[in-house]
Amino acid sequence: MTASPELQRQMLRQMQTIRRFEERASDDYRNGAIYGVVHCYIGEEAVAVGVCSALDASDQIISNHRGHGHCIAKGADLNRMMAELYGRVDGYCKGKGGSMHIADFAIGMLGANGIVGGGLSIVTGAGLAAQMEGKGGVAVCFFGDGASNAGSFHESLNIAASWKLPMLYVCEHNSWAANTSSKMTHAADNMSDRAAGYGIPSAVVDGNDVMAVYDAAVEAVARARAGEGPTLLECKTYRHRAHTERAGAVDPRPAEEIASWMARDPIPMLVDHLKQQQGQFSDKEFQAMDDEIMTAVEASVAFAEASPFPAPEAALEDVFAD
Amino acid sequence: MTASPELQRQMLRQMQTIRRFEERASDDYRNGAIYGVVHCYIGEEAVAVGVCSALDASDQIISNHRGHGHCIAKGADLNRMMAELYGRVDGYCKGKGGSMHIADFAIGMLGANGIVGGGLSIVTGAGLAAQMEGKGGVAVCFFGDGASNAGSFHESLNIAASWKLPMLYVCEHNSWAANTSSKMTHAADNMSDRAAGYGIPSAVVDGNDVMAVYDAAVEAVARARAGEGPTLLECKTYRHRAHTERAGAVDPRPAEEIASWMARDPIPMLVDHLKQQQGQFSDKEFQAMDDEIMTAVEASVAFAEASPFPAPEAALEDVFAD
Amino acid sequence: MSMREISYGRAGMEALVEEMRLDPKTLHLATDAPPDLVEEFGASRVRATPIAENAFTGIAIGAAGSGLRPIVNWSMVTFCFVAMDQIVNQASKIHYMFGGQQTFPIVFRSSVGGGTSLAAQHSQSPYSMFMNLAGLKLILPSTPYDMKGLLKSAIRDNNPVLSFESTRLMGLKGEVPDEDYTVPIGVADVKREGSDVTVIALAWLVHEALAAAEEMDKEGVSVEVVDPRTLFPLDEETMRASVQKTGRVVIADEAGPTAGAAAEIAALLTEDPATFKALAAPPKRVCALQVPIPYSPSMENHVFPDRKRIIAGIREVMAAG
Amino acid sequence: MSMREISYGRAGMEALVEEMRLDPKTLHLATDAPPDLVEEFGASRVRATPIAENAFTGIAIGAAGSGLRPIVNWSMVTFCFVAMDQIVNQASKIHYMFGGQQTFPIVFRSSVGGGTSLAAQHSQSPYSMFMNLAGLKLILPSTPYDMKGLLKSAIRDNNPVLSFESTRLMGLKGEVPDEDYTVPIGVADVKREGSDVTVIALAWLVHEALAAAEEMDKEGVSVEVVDPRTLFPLDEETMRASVQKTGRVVIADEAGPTAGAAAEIAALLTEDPATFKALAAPPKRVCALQVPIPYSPSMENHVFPDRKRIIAGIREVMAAG
Ligand SMILES: Cc1ncc(C[n+]2csc(CCOP(=O)(O)OP(=O)(O)O)c2C)c(N)n1
Ligand SMILES: Cc1ncc(C[n+]2csc(CCOP(=O)(O)OP(=O)(O)O)c2C)c(N)n1
Ligand SMILES: [Mg+2]
Ligand SMILES: [Mg+2]
Repeated sequence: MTASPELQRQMLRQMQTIRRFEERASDDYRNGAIYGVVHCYIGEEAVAVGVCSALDASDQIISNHRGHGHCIAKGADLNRMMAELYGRVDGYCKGKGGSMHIADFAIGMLGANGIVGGGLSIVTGAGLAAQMEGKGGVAVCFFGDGASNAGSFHESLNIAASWKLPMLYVCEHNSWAANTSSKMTHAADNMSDRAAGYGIPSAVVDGNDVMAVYDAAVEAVARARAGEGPTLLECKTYRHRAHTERAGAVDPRPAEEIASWMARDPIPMLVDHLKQQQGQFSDKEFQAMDDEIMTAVEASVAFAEASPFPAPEAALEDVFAD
Repeated sequence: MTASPELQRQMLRQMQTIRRFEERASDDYRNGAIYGVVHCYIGEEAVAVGVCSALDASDQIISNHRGHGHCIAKGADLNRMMAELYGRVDGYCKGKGGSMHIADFAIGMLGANGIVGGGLSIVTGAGLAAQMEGKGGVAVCFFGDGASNAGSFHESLNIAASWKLPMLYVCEHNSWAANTSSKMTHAADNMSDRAAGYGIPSAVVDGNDVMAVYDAAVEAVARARAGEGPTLLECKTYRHRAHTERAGAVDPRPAEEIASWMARDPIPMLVDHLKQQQGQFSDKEFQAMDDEIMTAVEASVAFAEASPFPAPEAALEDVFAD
Repeated sequence: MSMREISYGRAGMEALVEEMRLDPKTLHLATDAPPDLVEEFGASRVRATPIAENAFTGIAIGAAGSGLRPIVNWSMVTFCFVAMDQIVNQASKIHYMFGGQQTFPIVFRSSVGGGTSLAAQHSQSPYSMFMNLAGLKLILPSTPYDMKGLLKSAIRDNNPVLSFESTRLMGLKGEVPDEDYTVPIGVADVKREGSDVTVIALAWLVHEALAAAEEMDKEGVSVEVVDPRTLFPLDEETMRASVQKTGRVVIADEAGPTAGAAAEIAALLTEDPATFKALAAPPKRVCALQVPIPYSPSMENHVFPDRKRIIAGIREVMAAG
Repeated sequence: MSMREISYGRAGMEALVEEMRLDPKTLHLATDAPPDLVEEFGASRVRATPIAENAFTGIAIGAAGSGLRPIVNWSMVTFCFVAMDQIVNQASKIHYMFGGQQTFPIVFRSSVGGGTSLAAQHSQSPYSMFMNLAGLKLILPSTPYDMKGLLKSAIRDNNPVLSFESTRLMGLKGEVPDEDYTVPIGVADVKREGSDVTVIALAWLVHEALAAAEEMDKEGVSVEVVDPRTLFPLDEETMRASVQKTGRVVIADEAGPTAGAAAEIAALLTEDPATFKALAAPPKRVCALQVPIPYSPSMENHVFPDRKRIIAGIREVMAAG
C-alpha cells in the first residue's frame, strides 16, 4: 500500500514544519530565549512522519531526547510546544519540562525522555494497555542506535515478543550516539539482526525515504493490530546538526559522511518525488506551503512570548496527583 | 578434539563430587546447620564440568545463585566451601557470604552472585583485563535462561562483541526461572538465536552430555584465546530439584518433564559412556570413586564443624580495604 | 467491627484480591505470578514477567499512563535496583515533568530487612534512598492491620507508591476487620502511650520497641511507641507532639543510621523550635551497624538493633540531661 | 609550593592525566571517550562504551577484581541509576561479602546539581542515597584544589569511590599546586573561620555560604564555613568542634532535605551530647525544596537554596534560643 498524493503532501508539510520549527528553536536557544538543551531532529524528519502517517489518532508513541519531530508528526500543537521551550505557563508541561520532556497524552504522545532507552519499556506498557483494551490500538517507540545497546531495549523487546504486544519499535539509526560512532559499539551488520533473537520480524529501510518508511510502518502496524505482535523497524538516517545545539559543541563526524547524507536530504527527496509523480506539484506550491509553515512557526513564537513565566511557587505544584 | 580417558574420569569425579557435596549441603540446610538459602545444581553438573575442563587454571569464571557446581568444577576447596555454608571463620568468605557468595579469586572463581544477571558484566570486565594483559586469558560466564532476559545480558554481550573480548557466555538453559517456565518468557526457538544480533558465533548443545559441552567449550575457548572474540554457548539441561532447598517449596514443573530429564541424568550417562568406551571402567571403579568423594565430603563437614563461628564484632571488618 | 486474625503476609494478599475485584483496571506484574491471583483474575491481568525488572517497572509506568492501575511486586527490594532508572528518573518525576497532565497510579511492593541469613545482597532496608527523591509515596507497615489498610490506600492512590514490607513480619498474626477499610497514607500511629520517653520505631522494630516498653515499665519508665507507618509523607506532627510530651526520644530502625529514615526523623524533631526546646536529652538513633549484612548468624545478630539495644538507648536518654 | 589557577573541570582532568601516567593499570570508561585522554593513553586504556551504564559499571568491577584500576565517568549522575544494581548490589558489598579476599579500586565520577534549566531528570543531587549504603566512599569537592586532590586520593584508594562533581562549579577557577598533592578522603575543611554561627555547606553552597558570611560580617555576625568535602567518611569531629564553638548551625545543601546529607549532619550534631548541649538554637537545614527540579528558570531559581536563603537561615538561628 502506498501513500495517496494527498497523504504525501501532508507528509511533506509535516516534515517541513519540523524543520522550520527546529531551525527557529535552535536560533532562539542560541539567543537565550530557550534554556537548557535542544537536540535537533533535522535530517531525520522522514522517520517520524513516515511512521506516524501509518498510525491512527488513538495509537500511542513515545519519544526520546530528540523529540520535536515525533511530537509534530503525531499532531502536537506548535504553540504549546514553543511555549514549553520558552518555559512558559501555556507550554505543554506548564514550563516544568522543556525540550526533553514535551508530552501530549491527549494525542497519544507519551513524552520525550531524557534517558537514553528510558522510553522503550514505558511505551511497551502502553502496548500492554492497548492489548488488554482489545480495540486494536498500537504503540510505537522511537529510539536511537545508541539506545539499542541499552538493556531496556532487550528487556522490552523480549517481553513484547513473549506477550505478542501490538508494538512497533523504530530505531532511528543515525550512526552516532553523541560523539561515539556506532562502528565502535555494534559488531553486527544491522541493528535489526537482533529481532530474530526475540522471534519477531524486522525490516531495514532508507530512513530518508519517507515512502519507504511509511510502507514498512503500514505493514508492521497491520501486523500489530491483527494480534501478531511486535516488529523492529530500522531506519537508516542521519542528523544534519551536531548532537546538541550548544554553541561550540564538538562534532567528530567526518565531513564527507555529513556531506553524503546532506545530499540525500529527505525533504528535497520527497519534493522531487512529488514533482515527478504528479506533474501538478511545483516549487511554487512548495514555497506556498513553506510560507504557511513559517507563519505558523512565527505564531508559535508570538504565542510563547505572550505567555507568562510560571510563578515561582508553581514549582511546588504537580509533585503529586490528587 | 575429544577428552582423553583420563580427563573423562576426572570429569566424572568432579560431577559426582558436586552431586555428593550438594546432597549433603541440602541435608544440612534442612537440619539447620546451613542457613539462608541453598540452590542445588544437581542434574546440571555436566555443564560446569564440561566447560571448566576446557579452561586453564589461570582463566576466570563467574557464577550465579546456583554456584556450588561452578566452584567445584574450577577447583575450589570443599572444606572452605562447606565452612562457608556453615557460616564459619574458615569459610571462603569468613562466614560473610554463604551459599550465594562463594568466591575464590586465587583460582579464578570470581564469585557466586545473588542477582540474576549480575555476574554477566562483572566477568566481562575480567575478560577486558585478560585482553589488556595480552596473555591469552579467557573469562567465562555461567548464567541461566532466566538471566538471558535481563538487560545485563544484552549490554554485556554487545560490549564483548564490539571489543572482541576473550569471553565464553554459557547459558544453562534448564527451562525454568524459579517457578516461571521459559515458554512464557522467550518467543524465539533457542536463546542462542540472539548471538547473531551481536555478530558473534553460538552453539546449542545437550547440556547433560559432558563430552558435547566440553567439545563446544574447547572450540569457543580456542577462538577467544586467538583474539576472535566471544561465543554464546547454550546448554540444554535441567535441575533435578526445586528452585531452592527450602522445605515445602512449590515446584510447578510437570512430573513427566522432570521424569524425562531424570532419565537422562548426566552422571549415569557419563558412566555408561566410560564403560562402553573403555572396557576397563566398571561399576566397582565408580563405587570406589564415590567412596573417596563421600569421604572428602564428610571431611569437609568435619572441617566446617571444627571451625569457629566468627566473632560478632567481625561484622565490622572488611567493609573497606586498606 | 468484626475482626479476624490473619498474618501480615496474608493481609497483603487480601488487600490485592479485594482491590483487584473492585477495579478491573488493576493488574499484577512479577517474575512469578501468584497462583491464587492467576486462578481468580486470569493470566492476562496477572502476568509472570521475564527477569527484567527494569522493563516491567517501566511497563507499569506506561500502562498506568494509559489508564491501567498496575501492582508490581519486585519481590525483594534488592531486585528493584535493576529498575532504579525507571523509579528515579521516570516514576518519581513523570507526573511533575509533564506538568501534571497524566496520573500514574502504581504500587511497587517489595520486602525489606534482614535476620534470615541471606547475606548482604538479600538483606537490605534502603527506603531512605527513596525519601530523598521527591514524587514517591512510601509505606512501611508493621502489623497485618496496617499492611492491609495501607496497601489498599496505595492501590487507590493516583501516584506511584512504594510499599516496603518487612521480611521478619511475614508470619506475624494480628486482627483485621472483616469489612473493607483503609489506613490513610501519611498518618502515624501511637502504638503504645507513655509519658517518659518516646520510641519512634519502624516496621519490625515497632514490635521490639513494644517489648522494650513492657520491660521498662517494670522499672517504672513509661514508654510511648510511635509508628510513622508511612515514610513519605511523614507525619511530623504526631512525632513532634509525642516528643514534646516526653522530652526524650529513641529512634529505632532496621536500616543503617547514615542518612537513613532515623536521621530524617531526628532532624525533623530537632529543627522544630518547640520540640528542640522540649528535648531534655539528645535524640538517640538505634539502628543497624553501618555495614553490609553478613551471612553468619553470629555476625548478623550483632548488626541488627533489637529490644535490648532499644532498652540501652532508652536508658541512655533517660540518664542524660 | 608554586600555584596555578585552573578551573574545577580542568582540575578533574589533570588528576586523571597525572594518575593515568603514574599507574599503567588505570583505564577510563565512558560513553564518550575524552579525545585528550585517547590521544595520550590510546584507545585500549580509554574506551568509548555503548550506552550501557549497567554493563560498563559491572565491567569496571570485574576489571578491578582482576587487577586493573578503572575510572568510570557516568557523565551526569542521572545516568548512574541505570547502573544502580551494580553499585548497590555489587560494588558496595563485593569486598565485604567475599570476606575481603579481593580489592576493588574503582572511581565513579558524575556531575550533580541543577541551575542549568535541564529539568527534573538532568538536575539531581542524590548523594545521600549512597550514604545509607555501606561500602562506598563519597567525595564532593567544592574547589579546583579539592577536586584535584580528592580525585587523586580516590584513584589511589583501593575501594570504590564515588566522586560527585558540581555542574555549577565546572568553570570556577582556583589555585592548585604545580606539584603532586592529594587531599585525604574523610577530612573536612574549615573554609572560613568565625565564632558566632557555623554554616556547614556542600559543594556549590560552600561559595554561597562564603558570600553569605561576607554579608553577615557587615552586620557583625561572624560566620564559620565548614566544607565536609567527603560525605563518607564524614568528618564528624571537625563539624562538631565548630558547632561546639559557635553554638549555632545552618546546613546548606543543593539537594532536597529529606533524608539527605543535611539530615545526617543534623543528626550527627544533635545526637552527640556535648554538641547537643552547646547548641543554643535548633540546627537549620537550608536545602532545595523537596520537589523534582522544574525546567523554567522562574521556578528553578525558586527551588534552590542560595546565599539569600543561607542568610535568612543564619538570621533565624541567631534570633533563636
Ligand atoms: C542512560 C543515558 N546515558 C547517557 C545519556 C547521555 N546522552 C544523551 S543523548 C545520547 C546519545 C544518544 O544516541 P542515540 O540513541 O543514537 O540517539 P541520537 O542522539 O543519535 O538520536 C547520550 C549518550 C543519557 N541521556 N541517558
Ligand atoms: C534481578 C533478580 N531478580 C529476581 C531474582 C530472584 N531469583 C533468584 S533465582 C531466580 C531464577 C533464575 O532463573 P535462571 O536464570 O534460569 O537460573 P536457574 O535458577 O534456572 O539456574 C530468580 C527469579 C534475583 N535473584 N535477581
Ligand atoms: Mg544515534
Ligand atoms: Mg533456569
